[in-house]
Amino acid sequence: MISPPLAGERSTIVSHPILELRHISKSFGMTAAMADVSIAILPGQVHAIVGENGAGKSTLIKILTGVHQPDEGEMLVDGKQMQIRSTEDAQKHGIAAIFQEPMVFPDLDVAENIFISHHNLGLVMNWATQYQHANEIIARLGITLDPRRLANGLTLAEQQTVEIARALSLNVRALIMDEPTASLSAHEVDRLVQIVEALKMRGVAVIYISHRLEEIFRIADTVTVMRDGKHISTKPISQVTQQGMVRDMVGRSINHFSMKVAANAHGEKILSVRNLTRDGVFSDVSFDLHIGEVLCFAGLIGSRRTDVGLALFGVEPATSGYIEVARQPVTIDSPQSALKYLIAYVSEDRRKFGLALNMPIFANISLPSLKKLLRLFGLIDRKAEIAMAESHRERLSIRTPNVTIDVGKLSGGNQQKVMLAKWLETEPRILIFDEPTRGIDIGAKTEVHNIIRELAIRGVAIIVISSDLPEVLMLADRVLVMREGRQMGIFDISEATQENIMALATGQTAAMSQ
Amino acid sequence: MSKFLRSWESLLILILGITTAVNISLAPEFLTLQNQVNLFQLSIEKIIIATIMTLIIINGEIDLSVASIMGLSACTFGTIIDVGMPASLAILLCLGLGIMLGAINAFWITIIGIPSLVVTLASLIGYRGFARVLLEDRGITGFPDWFIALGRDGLIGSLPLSFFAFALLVATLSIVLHRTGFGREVFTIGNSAEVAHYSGLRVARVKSILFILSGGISAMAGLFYAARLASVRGDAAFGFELDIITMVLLGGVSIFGGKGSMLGVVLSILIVLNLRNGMALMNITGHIQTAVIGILLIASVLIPNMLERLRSVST
Amino acid sequence: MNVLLRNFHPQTLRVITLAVVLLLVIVFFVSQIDNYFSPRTLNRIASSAAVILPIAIGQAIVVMTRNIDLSVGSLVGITAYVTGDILAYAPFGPFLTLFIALSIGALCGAFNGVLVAYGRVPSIIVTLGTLALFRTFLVEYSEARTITTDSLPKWVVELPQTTLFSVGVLEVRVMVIVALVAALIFSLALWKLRAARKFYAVGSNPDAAIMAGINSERVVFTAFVLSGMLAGLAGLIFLARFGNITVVAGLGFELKSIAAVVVGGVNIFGGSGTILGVVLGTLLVDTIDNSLIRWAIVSEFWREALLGILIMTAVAVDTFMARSYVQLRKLVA
Amino acid sequence: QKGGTANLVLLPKFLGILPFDQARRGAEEAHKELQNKGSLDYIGPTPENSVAGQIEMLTTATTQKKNVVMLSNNAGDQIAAAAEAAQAAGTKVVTWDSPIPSGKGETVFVAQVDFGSIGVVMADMAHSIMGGSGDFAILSATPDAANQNAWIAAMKETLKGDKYKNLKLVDTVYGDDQAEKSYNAALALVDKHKNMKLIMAPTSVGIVAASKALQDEKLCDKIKVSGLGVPAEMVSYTMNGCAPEFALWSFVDLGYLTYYTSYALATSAIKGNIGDEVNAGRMGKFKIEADPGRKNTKRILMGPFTVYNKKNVEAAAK
Ligand SMILES: Nc1ncnc2c1ncn2[C@@H]1O[C@H](COP(=O)(O)OP(=O)(O)OP(=O)(O)O)[C@@H](O)[C@H]1O
Ligand SMILES: Nc1ncnc2c1ncn2[C@@H]1O[C@H](COP(=O)(O)OP(=O)(O)OP(=O)(O)O)[C@@H](O)[C@H]1O
Ligand SMILES: [Mg+2]
Ligand SMILES: [Mg+2]
Repeated sequence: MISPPLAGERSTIVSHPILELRHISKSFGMTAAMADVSIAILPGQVHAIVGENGAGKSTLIKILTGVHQPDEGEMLVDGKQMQIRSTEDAQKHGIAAIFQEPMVFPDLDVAENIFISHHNLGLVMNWATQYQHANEIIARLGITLDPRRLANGLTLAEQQTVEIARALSLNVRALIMDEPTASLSAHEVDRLVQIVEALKMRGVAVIYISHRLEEIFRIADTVTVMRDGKHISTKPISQVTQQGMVRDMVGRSINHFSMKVAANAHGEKILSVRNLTRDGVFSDVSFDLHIGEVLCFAGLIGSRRTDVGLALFGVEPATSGYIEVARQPVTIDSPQSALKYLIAYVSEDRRKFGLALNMPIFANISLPSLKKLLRLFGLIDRKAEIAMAESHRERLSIRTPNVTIDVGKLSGGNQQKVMLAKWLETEPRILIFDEPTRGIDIGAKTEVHNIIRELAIRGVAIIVISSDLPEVLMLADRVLVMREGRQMGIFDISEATQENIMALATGQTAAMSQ
Repeated sequence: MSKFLRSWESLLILILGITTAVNISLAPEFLTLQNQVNLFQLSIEKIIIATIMTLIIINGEIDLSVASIMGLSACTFGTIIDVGMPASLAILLCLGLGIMLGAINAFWITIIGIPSLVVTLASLIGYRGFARVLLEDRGITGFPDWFIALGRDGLIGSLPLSFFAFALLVATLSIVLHRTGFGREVFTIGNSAEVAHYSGLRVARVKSILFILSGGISAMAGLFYAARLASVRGDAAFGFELDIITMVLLGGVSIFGGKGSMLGVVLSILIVLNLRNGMALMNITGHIQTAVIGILLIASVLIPNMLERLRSVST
Repeated sequence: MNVLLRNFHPQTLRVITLAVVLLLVIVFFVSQIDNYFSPRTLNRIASSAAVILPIAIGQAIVVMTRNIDLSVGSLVGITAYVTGDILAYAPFGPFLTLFIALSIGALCGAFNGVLVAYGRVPSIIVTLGTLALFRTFLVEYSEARTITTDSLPKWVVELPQTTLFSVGVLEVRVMVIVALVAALIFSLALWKLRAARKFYAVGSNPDAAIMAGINSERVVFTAFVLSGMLAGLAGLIFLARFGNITVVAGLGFELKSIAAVVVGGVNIFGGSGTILGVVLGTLLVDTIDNSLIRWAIVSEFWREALLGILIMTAVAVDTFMARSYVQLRKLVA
Repeated sequence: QKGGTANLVLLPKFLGILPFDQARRGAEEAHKELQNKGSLDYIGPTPENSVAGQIEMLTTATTQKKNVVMLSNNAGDQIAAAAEAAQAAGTKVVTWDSPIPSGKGETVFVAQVDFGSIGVVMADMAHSIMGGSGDFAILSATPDAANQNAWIAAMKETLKGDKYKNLKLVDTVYGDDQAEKSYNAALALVDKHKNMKLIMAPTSVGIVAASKALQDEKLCDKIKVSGLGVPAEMVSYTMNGCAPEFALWSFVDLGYLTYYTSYALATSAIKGNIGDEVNAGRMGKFKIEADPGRKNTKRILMGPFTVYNKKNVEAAAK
C-alpha cells in the first residue's frame, strides 16, 4: 500500500505522456478562466505551472481532477481520450491532487483524514495498523503530528501536511500540487522537495504550482507559464531565467522586486507585551513594538506564532501576562476590544476566518469598518461602499470584473488581496499580518511588501508572522523567533540571518548551526 | 444581490402569476374583496412571524419555538383576563413574556452555546407545556369587545390591525435587512459566524437581538390570534412553525444561512396563501393542499438545479 | 490521568456523561416513584423505546452527513399501514414481513435520497415536502380504513409479548432485542466499516469530501435509504405493538427522533456522533417521558413543560462536561 | 321536500379515520335519497393542522356561499368567530359529534346521544364491570376535546349518585388520540394505581390502545377496559375479555341525520327554532330542543347507542 519510494530506483524511459490536455477551455460566466490550453505531462518529471493570480492555474488542476468539466477540448490519459467526472474518477486513473485550499475533515483524526478516500484498503477498518501507517507517512514528511489527533484545531500548515500525506499515500501515477508550500516554512519545504525527488525517481508525474520561484528552479524539469487563462510557454527549466519567466507571466518586464530597504526610524513605543501566556499553548512572550516598526515572528509551523497573534487580537485571549497599548495597560478579551485599541489582525486562514465567501467583494472589504459608511438610521451608504472597494481593487490590482461578485469566485491570490484590503481599511495603529503573502504572485507580493513598508512609514506599528524566511529578512526591523510556544530570542535585523533564525527555530544551539 | 437571487425571485413571480391566473379562472369567488381579506386574515399570524423568521434563518439559525411562544402568550392573556385584570395590562404582560421567552432561547444559544435547533426544539416542547399548565383542559372566552374588534374588524377598509402590523414589519425588517449595518451583520454571520467574529462583529449580540425580537413578535402574533378567534386554548397555534418555515424557505432563503431576501419571502407568502385559498375554493382537502405545497417547495429548488445542470452539460 | 485524558475520544466522554445523566434520572425517579426500579418498569420503558430507537439510529446517520430527515414519522405510518394491509391479504412469516417492511421504508428513503443527493435540494426542504407527501399518500391509500389486530397474523399480534429469554424476573422481549440488534449492527458498522466512515467525512466537511475523491452523492443517498429502512423497521414494530393502525400512525416521530439524536450527542451540524450515544439519548428521553407519566405528584398538564426543561438540562450538562473536558485536555497536552 | 338545491359541506375533525368516513357514508346515503341538486363536499384538514384548518375551511365555505357546513368541531370556541361570520353571511353551521362549546355561531347540534346519558352509561359500564366497587381511571383523547370533556364531566356528575358510591375515579390522563401515547399512558396508569380495576376510555383510539396494552402485558384478568369504541376494532378484545363492555352509536346514522337536518335548514323547510321537526327518512322524526348541557343552545338528539359485549360485538363488527 504505502511503499516508501526507493532512492536510486531509476525512472523508466520516458515515452508518452501520462496526461494530456488538448485545447481545453473553461469559463465561469463572463470570465474565461482557461482558453485553449494544451499541455502534456510526462512521467518521472516535475512540471511546474506558474502565472499571476487568476491566471487559471487552479482551474487547470480542477479540470484535471474532474472537479470542473471543461467547456471545450479533450483530455487524454495514457494516450486514450477520457472524461474525468469527479475526483473519484481521477483517483481511479491514478491522478490525485493537493488543492490550493487545504480541506480536511475536522471531526476525523489525522490518520482517517489521510486514508478516508482509499478504495483498496479492504472492507473493515483496522485502527491500529491505520495509525501505524499514518505514522510512517508523517515521519517521511519530517513533521511531528499525532495521528490520533482530531483534525479540528490543526493549523493551516498542519492541514496542508495532512493533505500532502493523503496524496502521497495514494500511490498515484500523477500527483498535482497546487501551492503545497504556501504555508510551510523552509524546513518543511526541504522535506517536501526530497519527497518530490523520490516520486520522480519512481516515474510519477508531478504537476507543481507555486509562486515561490526559487522552489521552481529547485525541482522543476519543465515550466509552463499561463497568463489570463492562456498558455504562454512551456520550456525545459534549463532554458528559463527568472526574468524571462516573470516577463511571460505578467506580459512585460518587471525589475522592481522586493528589496531590503534601510530600517525605518522608529517612533514611540506603542505596544508593550510582557510574559504573555496562554496556558498550555505559549508562555512568556515579551516584546516591545514601536511606531513605524516592523517586527517579524519567525518559527517552524506549529511554533504557536499564530496563537500569539490571536491572543493580541482577543480571539483566544491570553490567560496571563501584561499588555500595554500607548503606555496604557489594557485587557484584550475579544476582537471588539482589540479593534477598540486599533489593533487589527489579518488571519492566515482566509477561507475560515478571513472572508465571507458567498458575499460580494465590497461587503467583505467594508465589514470591519462598516461604521464609517453608516448614515442616518444606520443605513449603509452604498455608493461610498462601492467606491471604497474600487479604490482597493485598483491599489492591490485585484483581478475581477467588478466588486459586486462573490469573493469565493476569485482565485486564491485575489482572495488574499481582498482580505488585506479589508483590514487596511480599518486604519489601525497596530496591524498584525499572519502569513500576508500566502498564495499571492510575485508581482502582488512586491506590492504587499511595499504596502507594509508604506504603512510603517506612515506610522503604523506592524507585526508580520511569516514562514517565508526571505520575506522576513526583507521586511523586518527586528525578528522574534519562536519554538514550541516559547520565545527563543529577538534579533535586530542587522544580526539576523537565515542560519541563526533557523537554528533558534529548530532548537539547535548556535554552535551546532555552523 | 446576486444573479441567482434575482432569478429566484423572478421564478417566484412566475409561480405567483400562474397561481393567481388559475385561481381567477377556476374559482369565481377568488377575486371578491371578502375572500382577499380572508386570505390574509386566516394566516396573518403565520406571515407576521415569517418576517422575523427570515432574518433568523439568514442569520444561520432557526427558531422552532415560535408557535409555542404564540400559544403560551395567548394562553397567558386568557388567564390574566380570566382572573379579571384589564386587557390592556394583559397585552403588555404578554409582550413582555414573549420577549422573556425569546431571551431565554437567546441565553442558551449565545451564552451556553447550544445550537439553536436543539434549544428551540426543547423550548417548543417546554413552552407549549406551560401553556398546558396554565389552561389545562379549559378554553377561555369572554375577552373585551374592543380587543376582539381589534383582531377582526377592519381598521382601514376591511383590513384589520394585524395586517398593518404585517406590512409594517415587512417594510422595516426589509430595510433593516438589506440596507442597514445591522442587516449586513445578519448576512455576514449567516455566511460565517467565525469570519464575523474575527471581523469584530458582536455575533452573540446580533443573535440575541433576533431571538428576542422573534419572541416579542411571536407573542404579538399570539395576541392577534386570541383577538381574531376571541378564545384561547392550550393547543393554540399548535404546529404553525412548519408552515412558517416552509414559507421562508420557499422564498429562497438558504437554510444554511447567509442568503435570501425579504422580497422573496413576501412573494412566497403570497404564493402559499393564494395556493391554499385557491385549492380550498376548489374543495381540495387539507392533505392534498399540504402535499401540493410540499411538491412546490421541492420543485422550486429541484427544477432550477436540473436546468443548471443541463445547461452545463450541453455547452 | 494524563494518558487517560489524551486517549479519550471526545465522543467517549459524551457517552459516559449521558450514561451518568441517565443514571441520575433513574435514581431520581426511584426515589420518587414506588416500585419504580422493577423489571416491569424496565420492560415497559424498553419496549416503548424500541419503537423510537430504529428511527433515531436512521436519523443519526442522516444527521451525521449534515442532513436531516423530517419524513420519518410519515414513513413509519406508511410502513406500518401498508405492511399491515399486505399481511391482511397474505399472512407472511416474520422474515418475509421484515423484508417487506424494510423494502417499503428503503424505497421511500431512496426517494428522499435521490432528491437530496442527486437533485441537490437541501434535505430540510425535501423532507419537509415528503413529510406531507407521504402522509397524503397514506390518507389516500387507506380510504379511511383501519388496520385491526384481527386481520393480522397471530405472530404479529403476539410479538410484543413474545419473550426471547428471561433473566430472573426480567423478560427480554423480541422487539427490544430487534431494536438493540439494529443498534449493535450500525454501531459496529460505523466503527469498523471503512465505507461507513464516509458518513462522518461527508458531514464533517462536504467540500473536502468532494475534493478527496469521496462519492458524497452516493454516501448521502445511502444515508437516506438506511434512514428509510430503519423507519420501516420501526413501522413494523409499531404495527406489532399497537395493532390498530390508522393514518395518524407515527405522527410527530420526526421531532422525537431528532430529540433523541441531539440528546444522544450527535452533532446537529454533522460529522460526529455515536450509535451508543443515540441509544442512551433515546433511553433518556423515553425514560423521562415514561417516568413523568408515572410520577403521581406531577399533574398531567406539567409533563410537557418538565420534558422540555429536562431535555434542555440534559443537553446543557452534556455541553458543559464536554467543554470542560476539552479545556482540561488542552492543559494537559 | 325532495329534489331541492342545497350546497352542503361535511367537515370532520380530520380525514382518514373510520368514524368520520362512516358519517360521510350516511350523509351520501341521505344526499341520494333527497335527490339534492346541490353539492355535498367532504373535506377536512390534516390532523396536525386540525384547528386552523377547520377555521379556514369554514371560512372558505362561507365565501363560496354554501348553505350549510356540517362540522364536527375540533377547535372548541376558537371556531366561534368563523361560525358567527358564516351565519352572518347566510351559511348555517350544524355541528355533529362535537359541538361548539359556547354555541356561538351554531345553528343546531346533532347530538349522537344525550351527553348526560353517556355519563350514565359509562358509569354503569364501570359499575357492572367492576362489580360495583373499585378504583378506575379515565384515558381521554386531548385535553381540548369538547365532547370528551363534556362526557367526562357528565360521568363525574353521575358518580355522585348513591349507586356509584363505591366507584372511585382516581385519575384522568390523555393519549392525544395517538396509539403510542395512549398505550404508554394506559401502562402508566397501571403502575401508578395499584388497585385500579378499570380504564375508561371515551375515545376510539384510546380504548383499543389500552386494550392492546393490557393484553400485551397479560393484565387483562386484573384490569379491564371500557369506554367508547368501534366494534370492528374492538371485537377481539371483547371476545377475549379485555374489554367486556363498551358503547357506541352509529356514525352512519349520525351523518344521515345531520344531513337531513342541514338539508331541511337549507331548503327552509325548518327555521332551526326549538320545536321544529326534522323528518329524517328511515330514521323517523326528530325535534329540535334546548340542549341541557349548554346554555342557550339547541340540539337534536339522535340516540340510542348500543352497548356492545360478547353477544353482539361480532355481528356489529362485520
Ligand atoms: N467557481 C468560480 N466561479 C467564477 N469564477 C471563477 C471560479 N473559479 C475561478 N474563477 C475565475 O477564474 C479565473 C482563474 O482562477 P484560478 O483559481 O484558476 O486562478 P489561479 O491561477 O489558480 O490563481 P491563484 O494564483 O491566485 O491561485 C479567475 O479570474 C477566477 O476569478
Ligand atoms: N499537540 C497539540 N494538541 C492540541 N493542539 C495543538 C497541538 N499542537 C498544535 N496545536 C494547535 O496548533 C496551533 C499551534 O500553532 P500556531 O498556529 O500558533 O503556530 P504557528 O507558528 O502560527 O504555526 P503555523 O505556521 O502552522 O500557523 C494551535 O492553535 C494549537 O491549538
Ligand atoms: Mg489558484
Ligand atoms: Mg500560523
